[in-house]
Amino acid sequence: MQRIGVFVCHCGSNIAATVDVKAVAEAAKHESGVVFSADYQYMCSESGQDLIKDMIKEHKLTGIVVCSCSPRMHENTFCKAAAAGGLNPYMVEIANIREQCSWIHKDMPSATAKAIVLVRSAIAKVTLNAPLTAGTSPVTKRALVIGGGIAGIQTALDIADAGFEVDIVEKEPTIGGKMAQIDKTFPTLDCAACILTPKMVEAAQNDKIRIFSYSEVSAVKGFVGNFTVTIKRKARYVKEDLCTGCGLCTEKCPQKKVPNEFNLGLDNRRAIYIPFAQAIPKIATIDPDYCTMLKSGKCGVCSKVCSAGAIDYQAKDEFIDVNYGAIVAATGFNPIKVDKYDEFAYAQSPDVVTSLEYERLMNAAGPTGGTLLRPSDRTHPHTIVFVQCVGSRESEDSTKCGKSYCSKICCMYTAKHAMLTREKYPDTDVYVFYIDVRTPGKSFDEFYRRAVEQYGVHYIKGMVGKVTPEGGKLKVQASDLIAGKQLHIDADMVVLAAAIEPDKTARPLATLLTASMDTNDFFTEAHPKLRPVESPTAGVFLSGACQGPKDIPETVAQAGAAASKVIGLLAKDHLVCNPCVANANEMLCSGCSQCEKVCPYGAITYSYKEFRMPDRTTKLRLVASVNAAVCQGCGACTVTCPSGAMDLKGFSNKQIMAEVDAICK
Amino acid sequence: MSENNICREDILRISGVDTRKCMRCGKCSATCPAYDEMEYHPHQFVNMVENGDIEALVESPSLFKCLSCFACIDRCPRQVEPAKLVEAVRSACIRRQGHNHLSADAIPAILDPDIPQQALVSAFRKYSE
Amino acid sequence: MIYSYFPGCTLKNKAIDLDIYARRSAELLGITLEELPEWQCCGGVYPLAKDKIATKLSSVRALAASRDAGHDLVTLCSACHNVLKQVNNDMRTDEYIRSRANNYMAPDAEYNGEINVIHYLELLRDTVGFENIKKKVVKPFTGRKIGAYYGCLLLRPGKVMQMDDPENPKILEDFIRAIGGEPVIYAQRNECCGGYATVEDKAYAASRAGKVVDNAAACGADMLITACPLCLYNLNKSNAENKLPVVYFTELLAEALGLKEENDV
Amino acid sequence: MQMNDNTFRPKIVAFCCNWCSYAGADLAGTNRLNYPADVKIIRVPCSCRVNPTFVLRAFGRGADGVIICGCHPGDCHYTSGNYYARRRMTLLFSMLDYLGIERERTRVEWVSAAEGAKFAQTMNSFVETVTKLGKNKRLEDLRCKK
Repeated sequence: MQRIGVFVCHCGSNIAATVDVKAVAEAAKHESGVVFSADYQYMCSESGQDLIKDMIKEHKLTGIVVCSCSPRMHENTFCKAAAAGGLNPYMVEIANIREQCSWIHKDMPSATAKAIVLVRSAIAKVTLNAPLTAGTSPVTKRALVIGGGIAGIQTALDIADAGFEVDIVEKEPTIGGKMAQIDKTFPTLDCAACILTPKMVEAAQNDKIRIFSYSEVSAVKGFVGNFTVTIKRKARYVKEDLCTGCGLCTEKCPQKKVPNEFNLGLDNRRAIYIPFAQAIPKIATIDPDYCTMLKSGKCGVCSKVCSAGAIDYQAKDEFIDVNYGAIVAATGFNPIKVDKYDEFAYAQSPDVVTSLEYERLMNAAGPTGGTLLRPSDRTHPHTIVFVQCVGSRESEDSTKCGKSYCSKICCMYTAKHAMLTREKYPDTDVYVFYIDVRTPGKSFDEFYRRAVEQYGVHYIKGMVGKVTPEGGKLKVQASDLIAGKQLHIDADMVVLAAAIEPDKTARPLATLLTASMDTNDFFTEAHPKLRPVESPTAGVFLSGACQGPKDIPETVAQAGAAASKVIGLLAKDHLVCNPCVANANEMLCSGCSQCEKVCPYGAITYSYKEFRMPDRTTKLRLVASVNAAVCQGCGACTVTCPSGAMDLKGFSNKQIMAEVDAICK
Repeated sequence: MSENNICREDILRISGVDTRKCMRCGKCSATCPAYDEMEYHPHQFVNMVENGDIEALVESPSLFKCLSCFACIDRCPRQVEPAKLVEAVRSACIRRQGHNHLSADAIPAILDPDIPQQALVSAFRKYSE
Repeated sequence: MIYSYFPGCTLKNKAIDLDIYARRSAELLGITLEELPEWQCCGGVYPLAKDKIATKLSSVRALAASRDAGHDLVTLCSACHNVLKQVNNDMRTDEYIRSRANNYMAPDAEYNGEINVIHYLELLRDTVGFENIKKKVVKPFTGRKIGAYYGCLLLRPGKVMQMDDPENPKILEDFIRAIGGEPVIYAQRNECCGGYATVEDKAYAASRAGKVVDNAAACGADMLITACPLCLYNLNKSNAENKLPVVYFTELLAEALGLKEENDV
Repeated sequence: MQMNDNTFRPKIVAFCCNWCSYAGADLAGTNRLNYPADVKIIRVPCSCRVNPTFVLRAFGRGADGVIICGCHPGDCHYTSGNYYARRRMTLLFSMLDYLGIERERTRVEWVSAAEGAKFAQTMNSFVETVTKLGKNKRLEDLRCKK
């Protein structure tokens, strides 16, 4: 006979304000098997946990039910307390009377009635719990970082620094990401390349780090500690081990009209190219969409000029399988396409640019060599209008499918652009149209005020409504809400602060990783406050803007945090497995092998076993057995099994039936 | 509807607009082609209706300057649809006895030989009840 | 292909060109337009107030008649198109308006937005195809720089009209290319011409239309096309020295197809 | 504790996947999004853990509606469990329909961990539908009656 103890938490007033906790504890007393029931202010506090330990001993409890917050919050806490009290930690059930009761109901009688039902159901379940012992599985001591921007690079460096091997998979021919395209960084105005490229070199030279550039993750199998990842190494038509990065091919290639994505199409590159001077690895790549040799078999110039013999037109995509213990997603962001916002005439005039394009126009390595020139006629612009919040902060039902969130970085980089423009070209009038200026961050607001007070940038509260290219000018029609006027400005350039969104590769990657995403395709963290760099999927971690809009310092901080979580995982030799796994009752198993087919992990195998029959003969029968180290406990097999031989520990058929019965009583 | 009590709720009901969705960016007024003709501008319509300041709007000639070109409706980042508020206040105004803005008697004076029928029909729909 | 056709008040009168050339061209392109019997004026403007049902009824009648005839409904005038398409959308999506309108009408069969409202331009693009029109052109407008003037009603509200991207449309530009001309893109092409305000305040409307004409001229257009009689009127009024001729797109279509005769107009 | 008025309140059993909709329900709670107290949630590791017999048992014991919530297609924590659930429940529901349990009393919904609002909305609409249908008597196990 089970001896159950029930503990009802007040959670301050979080539960006690809407649920009559005393009544719940009283009702629990009358359930069969319950020998102790009490309410307490904070069960998760040290004294609350002590209460559990003491009562287990005092009442010789065989199982406990804690009525508190969600098990996703404190199940672990209470299991540990139970274990410290000498009970098997799996003899604990949680009745979720906070998130799923007190917080959603306003009326005390009905909330209390529901809480009682939830407690009854938990008691019914715990009565059928069996002590479980968790097995262990070994940890592969290598980590994978997906994405080679500043987030991925920093995470990889920190993991390598702790002595673990780490691979970076980057889809572009070089690592560096968005930061490599940025000119200066706020609020210190130091040169982005000057602080990024040493890190890129460090990553390349670190013997613990392997960089798979121009590669993608194409399949992920396994689970925490034991992932097997298939990496697709896209054919770059240049042998990585032979190319010296001399760049001669990129000068001789006759195909000159390829939009240069590194400069966002503001200039052209060749069909064989190295994205930028400090690229890592510094290896040429042939763009198969433009190479005439690959398309029509005529040309071969690059092969002729390459003294290293590195060109290989026959190259094919390669797939390699690598084992990892942990995976970090660092897929970053992109500015949205602004073609739905053509009231700003982006498609109509080359002088309307996005902020990232403006960044390239200001950069010494950019298409204009660092001189700010209008893309249309390469003249110096005298009036520049910056438009904030293009595609950010829109309502869910907005006609332009904009983003409902604030993109966070635009206010600061616009202040930076405005300031740098005024500093370099004091004869330029700079207008910034804003809805709010959002500058939370160290030295951020001071930076913005400097733009206004020291550099004389015109900040105008209002929005631009229409941009009309006419006679070489951009006629900007905007509202000045403070002056109560509609303004008409003849501008030479308009710069749009486009909203940022997660990279398009993030969604399919999340599916491969079975990591969850929010409705905006940002990765979801395990807990928004307390576990911000972990995905709810064990062994998958998050770094940088793939989790939400972030500036560089925040990205680097999160990258380090993700690395420390990975290190904590890889430092273990073994991981405790989830003991809630499937097991087959061999006496019932008919050997039909249905379960083997539905198991997503290949955890079920079939073998012949000898059974003693009632007539004292022995018989060889095919029966299923579950590899507990591989089973993840989804339960697909339990439902598939036609003879009811398969069951799931911790979520057994009987337990769930008991919960159903208790609820429907 | 009696003379003096057009209230905020009437306007919200007639227009179907939720003024609380407005984030006060002013894009409606920035994009409005009738801005210079108006005493109260689209973003002020939203704010004044929100604050229940209806009477000033009802008295304002701005009501008859809106061209119903849907620019503010399409470009509002928050789907507030200010033009619907203008129309609601205008309707509430001309529905009051004797408040038609355009009467048939006035037509011969403004007629010119090229004016399309469509213009007259539209103006009557907008300016009178 | 047979379609019901709603010409609207102005096309029977001041904008007879818009109508005649459209019918003539449609015939050549294998489209039969059957004018709805006893159609009533659409009202010119879509009633934005939620509680206005009566002013939508003439549109609902036209839609129901088209449904009874078994055809989708083609319109030509931008204003009629805007009103009919928005009312049709109400009848599809707004339970309140649908039940109220059906109660007023008490027709044999309720109307629930069964048919589609199609603009003549959509017909050219989606049914005939601009490529096919190109093949039938006998007098191309080679070298002519033509500015497409959309105005507001053809494109907005974009959520309902769904004819083209309201900020960056291309249906009229594609049309211009199909008849051999060179489209001129200018920013004011989707801004208001001044609309019905001209009835009350000529100067106000003229200043609006003036901005459109100036912008188009500055961008190099030597002619403007439109689908709306009121736009045509306003643009012409503000354009006294007639620096930019403004014509209906159907006139150019007919001319390109060789259907315009000397004694027309 | 009984409610004072005698208006019909349905008994709703919700099976929620631990990885998505259970977390979605928690999020609904965190955001204080209301839904009726008639919904009682049973946590399962995956929607594919829900055996059709659990649903039958619930109806047998007097439940008025059963809803199963899993991860969105393609997002299953165990890769494919939600597809199994979808197929099994499609079959089961048509059988229940045949037995006279109205289709509206059963539902499979996809609610992610980020969709607290969707969870609350789903539960509100489900409870409303089931309340309209009234008490379910068709499968009740009379032996369980007092």
